[in-house]
Amino acid sequence: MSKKSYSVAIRDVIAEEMSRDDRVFIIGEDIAEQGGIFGCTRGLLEQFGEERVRNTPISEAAMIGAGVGASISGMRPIVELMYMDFTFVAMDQILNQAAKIRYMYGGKATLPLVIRGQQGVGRGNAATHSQSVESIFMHFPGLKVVMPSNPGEAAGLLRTAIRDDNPVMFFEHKILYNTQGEVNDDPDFAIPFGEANIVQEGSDVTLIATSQYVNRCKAVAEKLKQDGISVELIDPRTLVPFDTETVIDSVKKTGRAVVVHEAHKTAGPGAEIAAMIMEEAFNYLDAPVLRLGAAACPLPFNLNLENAVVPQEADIESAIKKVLYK
Amino acid sequence: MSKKSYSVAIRDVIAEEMSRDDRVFIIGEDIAEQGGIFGCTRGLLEQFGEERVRNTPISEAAMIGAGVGASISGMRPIVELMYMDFTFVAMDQILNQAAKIRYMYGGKATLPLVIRGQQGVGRGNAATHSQSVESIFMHFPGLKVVMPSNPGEAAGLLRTAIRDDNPVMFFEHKILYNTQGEVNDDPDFAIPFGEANIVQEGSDVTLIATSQYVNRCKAVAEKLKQDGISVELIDPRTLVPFDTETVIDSVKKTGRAVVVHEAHKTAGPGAEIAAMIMEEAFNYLDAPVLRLGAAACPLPFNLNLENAVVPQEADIESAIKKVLYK
Amino acid sequence: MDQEKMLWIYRKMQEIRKFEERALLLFERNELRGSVHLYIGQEAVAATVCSHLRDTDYISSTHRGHGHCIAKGAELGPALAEMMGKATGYCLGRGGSMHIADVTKGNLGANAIVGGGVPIALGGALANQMRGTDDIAVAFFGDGATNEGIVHESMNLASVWNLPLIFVCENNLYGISTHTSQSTAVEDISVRAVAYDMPGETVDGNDVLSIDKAIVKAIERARSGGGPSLIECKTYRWQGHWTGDPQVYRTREEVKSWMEKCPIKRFEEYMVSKKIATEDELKKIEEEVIVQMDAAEKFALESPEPDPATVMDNVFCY
Amino acid sequence: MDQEKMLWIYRKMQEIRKFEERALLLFERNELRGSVHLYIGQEAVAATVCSHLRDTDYISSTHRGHGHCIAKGAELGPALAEMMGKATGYCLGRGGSMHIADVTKGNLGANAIVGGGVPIALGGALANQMRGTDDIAVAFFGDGATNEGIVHESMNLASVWNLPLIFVCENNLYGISTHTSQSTAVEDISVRAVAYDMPGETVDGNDVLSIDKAIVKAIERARSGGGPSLIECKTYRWQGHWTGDPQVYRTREEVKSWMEKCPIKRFEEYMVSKKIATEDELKKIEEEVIVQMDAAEKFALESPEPDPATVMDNVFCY
Ligand SMILES: Cc1ncc(C[n+]2csc(CCOP(=O)(O)OP(=O)(O)O)c2C)c(N)n1
Ligand SMILES: Cc1ncc(C[n+]2csc(CCOP(=O)(O)OP(=O)(O)O)c2C)c(N)n1
Ligand SMILES: [Mg+2]
Ligand SMILES: [Mg+2]
Repeated sequence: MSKKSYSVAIRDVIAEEMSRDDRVFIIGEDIAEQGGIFGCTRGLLEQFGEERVRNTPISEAAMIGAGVGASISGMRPIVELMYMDFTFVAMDQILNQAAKIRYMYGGKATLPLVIRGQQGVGRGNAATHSQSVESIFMHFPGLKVVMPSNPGEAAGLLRTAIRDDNPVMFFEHKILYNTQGEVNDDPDFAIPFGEANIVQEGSDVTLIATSQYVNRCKAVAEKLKQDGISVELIDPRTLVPFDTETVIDSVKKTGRAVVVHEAHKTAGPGAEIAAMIMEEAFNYLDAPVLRLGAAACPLPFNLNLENAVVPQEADIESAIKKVLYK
Repeated sequence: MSKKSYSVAIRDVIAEEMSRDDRVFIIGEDIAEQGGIFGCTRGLLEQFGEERVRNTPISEAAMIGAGVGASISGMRPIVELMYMDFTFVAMDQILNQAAKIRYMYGGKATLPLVIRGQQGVGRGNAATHSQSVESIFMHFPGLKVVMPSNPGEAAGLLRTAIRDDNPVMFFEHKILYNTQGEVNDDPDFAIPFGEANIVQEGSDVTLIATSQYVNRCKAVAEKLKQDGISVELIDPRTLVPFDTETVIDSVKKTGRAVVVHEAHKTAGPGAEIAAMIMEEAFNYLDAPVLRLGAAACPLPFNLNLENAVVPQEADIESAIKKVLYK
Repeated sequence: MDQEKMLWIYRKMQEIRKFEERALLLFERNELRGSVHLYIGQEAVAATVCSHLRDTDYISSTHRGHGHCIAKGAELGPALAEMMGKATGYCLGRGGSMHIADVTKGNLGANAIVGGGVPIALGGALANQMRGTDDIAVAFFGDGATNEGIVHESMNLASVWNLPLIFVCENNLYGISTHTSQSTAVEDISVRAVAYDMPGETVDGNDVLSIDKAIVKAIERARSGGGPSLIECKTYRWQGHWTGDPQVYRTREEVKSWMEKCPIKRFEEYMVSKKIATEDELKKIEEEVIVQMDAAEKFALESPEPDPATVMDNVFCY
Repeated sequence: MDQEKMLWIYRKMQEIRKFEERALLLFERNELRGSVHLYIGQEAVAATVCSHLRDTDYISSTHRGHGHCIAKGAELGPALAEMMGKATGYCLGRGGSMHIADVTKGNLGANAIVGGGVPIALGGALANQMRGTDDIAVAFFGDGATNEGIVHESMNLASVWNLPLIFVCENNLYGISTHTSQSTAVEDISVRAVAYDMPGETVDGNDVLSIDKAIVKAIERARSGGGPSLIECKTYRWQGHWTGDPQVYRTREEVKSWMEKCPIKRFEEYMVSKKIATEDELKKIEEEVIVQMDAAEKFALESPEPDPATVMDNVFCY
């Protein structure tokens, strides 16, 4: 185990996988000399050269398209998007090409492609640079969707992503990059997709959170312990595939659930999770599953406004109390 | 009242609104001489000339961007997309520009823009030309989302869309174009957004359906009547704004609900509707709200396979029986 | 060009022509459904370009992709079966006409999104460049596609990375009903090559020899590390945009005048006049192709539909 | 150019320079947050171009948009307040530096999406064309933006529709850390105009007079129904891409050499040498601007934060 930041954990796995398999390479904006705007490719140029660490023009659609093409031609590309908000300018290549090709081709192609980058609030980037966009990729079939919440899992999940023969959307969070954590040094350490992490066991309520909200929910759970409320905190880690079993088992035990994420609440991941819980565990529910997500409002620049839009610890706490009728 | 097809109803409203307000104009691919691939602009070129009925290059992103720019500059553009699947090549202009500008500009702009076109299965167009993509636009705030299910409502809702000062995503369905229906001739006939239509009253179960599924559900409801099951069929008509009240009132009465749409089930509109019903009417529910939508699979070309992916009448029937524990 | 290559090109053109004519018939007989975009009239482009390609060279294609598919080595039976949604089709009936692919033969796929296939060929070229072989890639696209941003991004990127990629634009004068003069700021699309510092050339797309000259040059350049090129082939589609197009946008005379420029007939006449083949020899090839096409049709018609129980297969691969 | 216009341009350049310097200071003092992209070094472009525009002419701008905003008529106080997220800002604190707009003055907005603003100016040009006035629009964008497909689509569409639109590319040699030679297939971006059959010209973007000559020509063309033009202004940003950029990609010498080509100093020298203004007169303008800037800073600092209770306002307008 080594203590590393989230960004270094990501960088190291990219480097290890590039060393291990020379079909793996990375393209992105400002990833070479600059090492990526968030430092996730720092040093890779020196280690692997500009053939395999490729700065690109500002052409996200062509970048993803190049990744798709190289991938079905036998390579294993990683495409870094500087902000996952920029998936919007490359959406067709992601949803119509990357996601569908294997199926449309009757399974006669593999498409190992990782599209990774950061998203979310916390740096005052306002409406077009602060979004959490994972819902789109959860909705349209054919993409795996990963949301690591700490350095160790970022490493383990990214390794799985790079070794997967399917396209993977890998959502980092900008405010997690500097967080520190233990990372397994085993060069084959990989966390399988579709296995939720029970961050903390509990008996009163199931709290399901993704990305930075896993950490924020930990704090809430800690606080509620003092009020005698026992929270079971689950991080699904991957939204596709989704570990239904772990969540349902937990809800069957607690009878209550709250889902928290940063994506907009309306038709967000929480809608799917809540509806699914109702379908699978209706008779166990003592209260409606509640959802917390960003309000139906573009993310404002002003920090106080931003905080008013995305869920805060107090909101999580009161949602939990609400399902406990406290 | 006149009997018209869905496509003629749409065409006529465009013509009427263009006559009424010379800021209204339309751009799109093959909308001039050709009158649109689905005939929704037939005759408009002759009536209004090529200044206001503008054929475009195959440049959807620039088309939408032009619409956004013209709109905040005082015009009232309609952009026809040949297939709503092509929103994917123009996604940034829709989600980052059209949807957010009024908010980001502190309310100091209006953005009257209708983006309309058809979507859905039924013509063997396969994975990239058969999708139902409304979920994306329901999730990201700032767009109104309209899904007319018959000629009369297409007319009334389109008029509201054109007169609205906000961007509206107007989703027609390819297999509805030839369906006939009564259309109100009043040149000011408009159906307000956010008012669901109770297509048929009933007492045993609330069935919520959109677009072509409204018609398919009518048939199912008819059939179930013979089994003594009374279905209340609700067409929300607009997903944003959503008429929560009508739906919740119905569920409070029936205690059961099924949601049916053509979009993928996972994280689709039904997820939001089901989760919302649970939040607002938990204590009234006698069964979990069930959702029917396309399976988590790209839409296959083969017709039998396509039918295996999207909900069929038999699926709707059995979902209804399931929530009735029959 | 040697005789063998010429005969290969001729045969491929005949295969494409007969395939498309048969597809049209089947469509009219309701054996085929969906959007079917026929390549009749443009055969010289696919056949000539692909005559220089190896299985390890990649192509990406378009909604009007049957010609490219056949020229790149597809068998007629499974190709037709795919268009009929049969289990024996190239994509097991999942893709249909607009999404046929045959990756083992280097065909990275038709593409129903205008311009959508272009960066995919770019990715193929990138893979070949990185593997250090002299294999290349070709992106086929239409005149209409040149106004999609993705095509521009791909041309710039191919040039900046000096990729072994050839952009082959088939300018058939229309994108559906829209004449290029209504959609495209320049008359010769090859002019756009200047914007990417690559060679650009416009050739008669109905003339095998003109196409050949241009493609040979571009391929040499690409295989030797010289980077990308743009070739514009001026041609014409004889049929409507798709089967069922009312064609309000053009006159019968215009269509007729282009039918008189039939690329197959023209090449036939050239070969006979140059004594590369006799009329009889060419007739024989045509007849062989018809036999082949009959077998393909039989194969496709008799093939089973896919089993709905398998519908969820291959969403992900393992 | 007459004296009055020159003095206007000079004053605007000073306003922009002082505004940006103050913004940097405030950022360093933590009064400002978010992504702040400074325009220092490029002032001649915005000031000269906008000196020819009316309130009814539209512009669209970029992430590096303060200069365009001020040149198009924004007041310094509300502009700075917006960057501080204050309730008195142009966008009530919702937009911030990257999304400032002032539609009443014809500024259709900064745009945080590279290339994203270009079709919006096109829409403005379209509105003006359809209304039959001789009002026009200008799309500002960077060298990096020219590789986004949307810019290409917009240029083609503007040409096909013969819109009164001027594409002003500020080529400051870098898109973040990436030198144009690494990202852009051509050295002179103006060459790309050929692909859209419009005039293209490259000018010294640090020289008011060169820019002026080119923009006057383009504006005349646009106002008289002649259609779009592309002007590339070669210039340089003195600061990092954003406040806090480590600038590993360029040398101090390079930066210094460009600072020696300061557009303001150059114009100053020109005006003094041509006796258009004395040094003292120009010094006086600079001092007036400083006073104005002090007031703007005070206004912004003292302005209230927006009320969180209003956060949901204006998602839709009624
Ligand atoms: C992104 C996108 N926009 C529009 C369409 C609809 N469409 C299909 S083919 C076509 C015309 C394409 O013209 P061109 O590229 O010249 O090819 P051609 O059909 O002439 O072979 C259009 C507009 C599409 N499939 N994808
Ligand atoms: C679509 C998109 N891709 C990437 C970015 C990140 N980004 C912001 S500014 C910038 C560089 C832009 O370069 P250029 O157009 O030359 O403008 P400059 O910053 O030099 O003024 C990049 C890559 C973005 N904002 N939007
Ligand atoms: Mg064409
Ligand atoms: Mg730049």
